Amino acid sequence: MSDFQLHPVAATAHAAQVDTLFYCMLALTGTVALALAFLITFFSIKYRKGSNARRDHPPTQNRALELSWMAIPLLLFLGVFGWAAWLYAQAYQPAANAMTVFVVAKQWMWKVQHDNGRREINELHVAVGQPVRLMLASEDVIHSFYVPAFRIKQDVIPGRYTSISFNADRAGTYELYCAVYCGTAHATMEGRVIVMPPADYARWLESGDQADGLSSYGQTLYRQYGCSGCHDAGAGNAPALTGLFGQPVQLADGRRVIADEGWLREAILQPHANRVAGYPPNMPAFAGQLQEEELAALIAYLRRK
Amino acid sequence: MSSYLTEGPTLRQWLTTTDHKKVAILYAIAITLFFFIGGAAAVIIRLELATPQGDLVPAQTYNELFTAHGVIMVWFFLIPSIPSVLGNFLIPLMIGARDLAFPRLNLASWYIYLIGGVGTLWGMLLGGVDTGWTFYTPFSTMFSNSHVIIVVLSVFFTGFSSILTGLNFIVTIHRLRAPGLTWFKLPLFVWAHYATSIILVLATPVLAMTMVLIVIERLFQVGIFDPALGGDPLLFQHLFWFYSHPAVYIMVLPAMGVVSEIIPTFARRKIFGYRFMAYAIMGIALLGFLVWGHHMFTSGMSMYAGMTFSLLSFFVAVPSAIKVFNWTATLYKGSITFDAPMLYALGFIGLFTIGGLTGLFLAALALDVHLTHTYFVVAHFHYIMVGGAVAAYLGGIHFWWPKVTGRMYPEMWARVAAAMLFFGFNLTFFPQYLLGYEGMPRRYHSYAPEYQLLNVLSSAGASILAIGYLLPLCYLAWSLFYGRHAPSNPWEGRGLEWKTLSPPPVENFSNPVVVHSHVHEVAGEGAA
Amino acid sequence: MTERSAVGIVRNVAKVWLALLGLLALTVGTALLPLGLWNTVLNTVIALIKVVLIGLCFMELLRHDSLPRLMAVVALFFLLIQLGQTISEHLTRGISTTPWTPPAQRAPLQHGGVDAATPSRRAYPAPGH
Amino acid sequence: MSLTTIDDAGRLETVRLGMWAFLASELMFFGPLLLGWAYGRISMPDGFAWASRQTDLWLGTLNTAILLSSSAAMALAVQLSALQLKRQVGRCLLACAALGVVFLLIKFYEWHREWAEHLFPGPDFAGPAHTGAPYFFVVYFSATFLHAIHLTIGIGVTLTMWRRVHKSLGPLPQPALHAAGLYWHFVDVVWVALFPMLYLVERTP
Repeated sequence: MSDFQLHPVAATAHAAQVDTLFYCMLALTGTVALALAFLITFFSIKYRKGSNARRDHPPTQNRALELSWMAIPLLLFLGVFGWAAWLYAQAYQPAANAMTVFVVAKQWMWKVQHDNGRREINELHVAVGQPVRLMLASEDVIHSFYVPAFRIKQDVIPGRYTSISFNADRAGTYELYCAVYCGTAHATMEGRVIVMPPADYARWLESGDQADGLSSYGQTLYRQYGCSGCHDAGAGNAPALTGLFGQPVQLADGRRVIADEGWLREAILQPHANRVAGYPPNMPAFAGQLQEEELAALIAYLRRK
Repeated sequence: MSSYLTEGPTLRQWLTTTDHKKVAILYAIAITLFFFIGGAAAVIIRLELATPQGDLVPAQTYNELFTAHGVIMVWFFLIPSIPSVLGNFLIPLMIGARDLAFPRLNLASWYIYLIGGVGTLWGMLLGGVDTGWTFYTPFSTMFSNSHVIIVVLSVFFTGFSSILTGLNFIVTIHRLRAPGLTWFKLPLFVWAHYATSIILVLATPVLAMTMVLIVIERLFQVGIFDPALGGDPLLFQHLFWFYSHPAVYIMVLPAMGVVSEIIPTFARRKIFGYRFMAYAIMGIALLGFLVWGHHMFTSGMSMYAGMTFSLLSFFVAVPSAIKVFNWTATLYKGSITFDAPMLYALGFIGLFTIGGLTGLFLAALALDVHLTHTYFVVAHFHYIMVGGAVAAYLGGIHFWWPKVTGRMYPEMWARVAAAMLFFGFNLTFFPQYLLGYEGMPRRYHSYAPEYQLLNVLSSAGASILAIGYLLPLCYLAWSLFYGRHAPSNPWEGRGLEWKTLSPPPVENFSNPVVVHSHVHEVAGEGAA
Repeated sequence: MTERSAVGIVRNVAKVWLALLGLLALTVGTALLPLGLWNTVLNTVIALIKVVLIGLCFMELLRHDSLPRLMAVVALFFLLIQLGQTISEHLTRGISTTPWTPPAQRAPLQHGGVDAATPSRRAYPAPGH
Repeated sequence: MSLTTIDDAGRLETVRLGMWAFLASELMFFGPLLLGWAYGRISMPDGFAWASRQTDLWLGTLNTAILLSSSAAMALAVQLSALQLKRQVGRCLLACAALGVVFLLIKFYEWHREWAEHLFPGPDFAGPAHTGAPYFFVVYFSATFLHAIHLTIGIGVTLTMWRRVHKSLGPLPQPALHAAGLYWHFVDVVWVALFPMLYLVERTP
């Protein structure tokens, strides 16, 4: 029974804001609950059978009273809704300088790929004060990336990216849980988020097995799978990819999309459904050919290109 | 005149009866059985969680246990509990009818329920299911190696029992009310069952089809929900919660109906704000259909949809608040006695209020992101379903026990049991709110050591709760043989059901019932 | 129901039947025109007309008891709720990856369909006993 | 079903209400398929259009016409029963059931052909695997199969009603006839919705 604490650590500014909301709601609902408990106890004692309280003209209806206890909670609820929705939108809004980290979940582990190619399993190292945006993908079932100390949680779904952002402001080691039931060893699909001072983090990033950077691994794949044959040839039968990331793209079916991770992933896997306007439909579909980690590498490369 | 209990006493006659009162008793026996099977699973779960290590049962077994607990408690106890037992018995009595509109259909519902239940138990005996009661895809369709198909088909099958019961209630309440018994003279219990029936009829088929789709995907390995072939796992969640959120109201609306009968009776005055109470019931049923997405805020669904669902969820809290305030106001200037049904009803208000208020935390988007999938959710829905629905069910069983059986239960024991349940329940589930806020995810077979203290408290509470549930089983059985004979109207109740004998005759009333004034001042010419 | 003659009944049913067959011909005919999404819109409208015809004329929804009408309308309403809320969630889903960007930068739809395979999914052992 | 307080006209309305509650439930039962289709139609339009073109337009149209005609026969049976025209009612019921059987036979033939053409989703699916075409056929086979089950039940019910009408000596069983009729028309309504969803997505590329 070690480390018992009633209030969980809050390691981000967002977590502190969530806590504020939580305690305000606790005060609000606590007041209501206590008032009701008091009234029920008070009435129970005062109007118990045989007491000599006055019972003339017991009311059976009071429209003003009823309308008021409809309207007052409703207004309070609207306030709470707005506050919570605003915070929620903030949490999903990545900062402009956020660092993207790819996280692949599978039964029953978390695989993390940093931008420079450093990989880890069940651990995620980040720097204090560095906004981080996680791109989450699953190789099998639905998982959920949950760090109680950051008050963030995002389900990880097979077949597409979901994302969540945070900015840790306290160094330390925080628990990472899988929060959606994912099979036999669900309870052991745990990890740690290690928040380090920037200098330590930089040292950590350079140490360990120095694999090639994620994007250079992506570049290798880019050549291996023959992407460069069309996309770099300048022959005009495939769109150029340099500087594409983050730019708007006009598609053949009339949609206009932003070339972000999610769309690039779809465009690699399902080129026909995502064909860029003005180009012939001759790119082969890579659905079923690429691993999630390879996709992450390719996208990291396209990001830089 | 002979009572329905003495008419046709052989087992064969019981199993082929079309008397709504006997069918209710058949249901009562079956759901009691399932309650204790589901409860046994809960006992092992709580024992396992007394220590952080997963040392009592293997992880796979643990997963099968919480699935069994969820499936059995939701579909084979909570959903049928109040409607099929109390509703079946009381709706015709309360509206002055001879029986339900389709009595043979009513018996058929019981058999369908039973076949579904036996199928589920069979699946559990073959080795169980490890998907959780939510059957999330693609885990349930492509990855689980357990007996998903048989359990899913059993749930599908049982759904038709719900649909037919709901259909029967709707037609009965529309068509078989006694002359003079207009809608706004109906007891709130009947209103609650009317609203519940609409949900049963309209939501259950969606679950049924979703279960069929799981079977198709699992059997043929084709993608409907699995992204490998173009499916969408979130589509499953939408469909599942389209049923399973209204299902919460299937459990709790009838409970509200029961409490709305008990409180005025023991406060000896009319319910405060009858019309608002009736509107609130219908409002909850309607809004309950629109908010299912609040189970999916972190699922990766659209942020705009999340905000819509969150806003609507706050709206559904308003009619619930009206009900709690009106019950409290009914106590004002009453003349209150504290017999066991009243203790259960007051306990219901307290626990339902806590469950409802914590629901607001989960409806608030940013808080839900932290709290969902944790023990906070587990505590929240147990406060609504066990603290609320089960407490009301037990309160209703005690309240109408004299009418159903013709015997009085032992009052002192009943009060002890009610108190034990209240304290045991709070000790079990309140610590789980704290666990959830500290971040302990649900469905964990083992957990971090810092969560142990609260888990031990919870398990200790569960042991009190278990005794609290076994106690009524014993003394109610005892009272069947040794209890004092009950008069027609032991509680000075004002509903039509108290105007006939205890237990009622086969025909319910000896003379046709005519209602002249407000339902609580019935001048019906029932038997006496 | 008012008393009617057998001939009158046959004539009425025949009229409705011919109308239904005519609508069937219309929907098949328009389906052969390349209208893209408008095919689906037209088909849906024609199907709705057919359903209303069957409901009113064959299923006697115009009888004096109003409860069946209410039932039909309530069921349709909740069916539309289910369809509408789910589909609108699906259509707005892609936007959520970059919420609150200024309108000028926001694409109308960033969503590229979810139909992708996760290649290695069966390479990992499923939980066994 | 003994109802002491309800006269015959009341019985008819009670049964109609019960049947409509059941049909409301049935309508919601088909909801998830409708939703699944709408999802696919929106997110995988090309695959859906391609897959829809593989269905047999003419057999589908023929079947729709057959089912609409059977519905007309059923409507005749129900409405003529008010005039106690026992023989005519019996014939209409028989015609209705017969048309239902023809529909099923054609449907079986279609399934057989689609199976032979490897359109059943699975490893040897004959179309483009990652475009939504297999998804379409999941919806197609599920929906048509469930509809066929409903139709089979409907045929059974109609034949039972025919026997009752054929053998009855007193007045015709109005409530039961109305209930059977409502069920049949509902099965028809489902097909009226399924036909454009499955056969007419985009016939021309």
